[in-house]
Amino acid sequence: MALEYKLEVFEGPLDMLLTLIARHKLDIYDINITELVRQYTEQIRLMRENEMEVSSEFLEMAARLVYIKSVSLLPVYDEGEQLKKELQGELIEYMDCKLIAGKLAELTDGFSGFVRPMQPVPADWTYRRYHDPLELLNAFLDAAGKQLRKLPPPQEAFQEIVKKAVVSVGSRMRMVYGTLRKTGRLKLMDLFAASKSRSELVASFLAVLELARDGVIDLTGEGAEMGASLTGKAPDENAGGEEYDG
Amino acid sequence: MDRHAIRALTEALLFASGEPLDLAAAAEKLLVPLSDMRESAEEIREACARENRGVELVRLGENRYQFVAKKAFEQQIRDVLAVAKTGPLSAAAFEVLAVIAYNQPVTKSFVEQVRGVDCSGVINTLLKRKLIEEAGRLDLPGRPLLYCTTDDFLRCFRISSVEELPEPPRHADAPDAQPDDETPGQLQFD
Amino acid sequence: MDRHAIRALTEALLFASGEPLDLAAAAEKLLVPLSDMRESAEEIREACARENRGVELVRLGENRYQFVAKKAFEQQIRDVLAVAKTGPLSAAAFEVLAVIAYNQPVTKSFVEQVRGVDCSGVINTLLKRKLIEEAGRLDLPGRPLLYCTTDDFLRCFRISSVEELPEPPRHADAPDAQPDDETPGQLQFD
Repeated sequence: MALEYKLEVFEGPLDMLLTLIARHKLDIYDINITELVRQYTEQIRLMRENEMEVSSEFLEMAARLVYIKSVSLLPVYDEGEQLKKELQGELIEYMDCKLIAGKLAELTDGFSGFVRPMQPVPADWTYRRYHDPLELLNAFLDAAGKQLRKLPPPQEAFQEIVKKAVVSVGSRMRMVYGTLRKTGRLKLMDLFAASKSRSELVASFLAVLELARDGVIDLTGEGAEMGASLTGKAPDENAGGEEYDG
Repeated sequence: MDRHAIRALTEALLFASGEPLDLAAAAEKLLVPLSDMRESAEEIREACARENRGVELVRLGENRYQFVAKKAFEQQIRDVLAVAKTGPLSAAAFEVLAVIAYNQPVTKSFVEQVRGVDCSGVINTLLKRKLIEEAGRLDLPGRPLLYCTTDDFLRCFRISSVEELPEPPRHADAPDAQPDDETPGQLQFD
Repeated sequence: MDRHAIRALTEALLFASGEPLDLAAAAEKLLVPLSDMRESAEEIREACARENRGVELVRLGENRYQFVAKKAFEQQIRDVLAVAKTGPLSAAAFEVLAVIAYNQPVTKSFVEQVRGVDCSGVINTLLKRKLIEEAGRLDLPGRPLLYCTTDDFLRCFRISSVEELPEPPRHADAPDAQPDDETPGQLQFD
């Protein structure tokens, strides 16, 4: 399909989602996640085709959307609904942000007017207060803390701020495949034991189902003894992307 | 001191200060009734509003005032003083300003959480343009810097407090709106 | 432009200029008759002479004028503006001071790199308050200024040398810590 319209530049994945929701008349309060994933991945494809930079934030969002969609396909809807609600909250919050930003932009061009510098006053500005050297040390640690941490802060630092973990099924599939290649046949129980959160567990479970469907792994045994082993077929590189039409 | 003298004194102080002047601090230092000084400031403000005047007295908060050249003469002042025009703020800059103005003080990561993208560049631009400033650090691991809006921000919008900014949207009618303030879809306004 | 507008424009220009303004140059630039502008300036000068005004327009030569606060208020201005600047250091100023104290001599861009934000204003404050001073220039392109702490800094913390400052904890895993670090308490950056 030839698309004639010029590709928009989006402020970020949330901006893109809002645009897609508006364009395809999706209900922001009850998002059709399958449709949204389709539109989103299509948009990313278009951006890539036009050699636009697709930053990691867009890809993270893609993984998150696919994950929400996958979880929503489970018979128990709890987590899927929860994740959808979180996304919906973020979208509404960002929609408000854009709305207000638009209003502010109408009110000013960002120039605050010409003022004067303070009239020179002959005075002694020497600092005459006293401080404990420890205050200076604390200030130094505050200031230098940032520099000492050139690497991204550890995940735990954000747990209280961002109480969600996005686990992509695709990455789990790669992990499961990699593990089985090292260990040979492994009981599913052991395979799942490494999952640190519910999200990871669900993603791992979905990953196993996907790999089995694609014939990459064999599932053998019963109940707690059920295990997985590689069939020899290579996994699809694009697995975990748009393959999940259920 | 009589009324004329207090008014003249107030004008002299406001002019010399350049920066926003806190009348309460000045009144206390000079042992002049604050009410007299504030009245003088309001008189000066009215006088400046006349069409043959080129400056205005802007109120920034309860007792703070600052002289500013009238907006109408911006271009002529730029021409004569050879001051280049600053570029307009980007849509991203207004988004970041909105998040900070309505939730201040906030960390960069809060802003980024709302916008879903990295905001370091935009925040630095706003700091350089003096529309936001540091407001200490948050007591959390990493001690992230907090940001709030400035006097220049208020002057940009010709308001004396952030409470005069446009009302944020309400989502009372949203099907999933929660009763408490935790509703994620709401910009909190204090 | 009518008389009111020219008078307002003249006032705006004189206000924004700060330095003495040459009306002839301004008039030429803005294509306004010089005589109108000079007349406006004289009107403003007369208006300022009234006893309820705190500023005066001083004429310096043929066409040059400058606004100044009236001499009569000199003492009050000094009292008020001086008191505004004797407050304790801000958290940001403390951090900048700390980065300089523990790494001196350092450039402004070093401090900004550590803190991640623009620090020009804070460094100027610290210079004015005599807690830091210039210490030559770094032999690098642009020859950036170096800063170090002063004797007043030592007095402020009641120490006799910067070596008496408490040592920051060592971070063995700090990516920038140099193995041949000479001063144990010093964090080295590139």
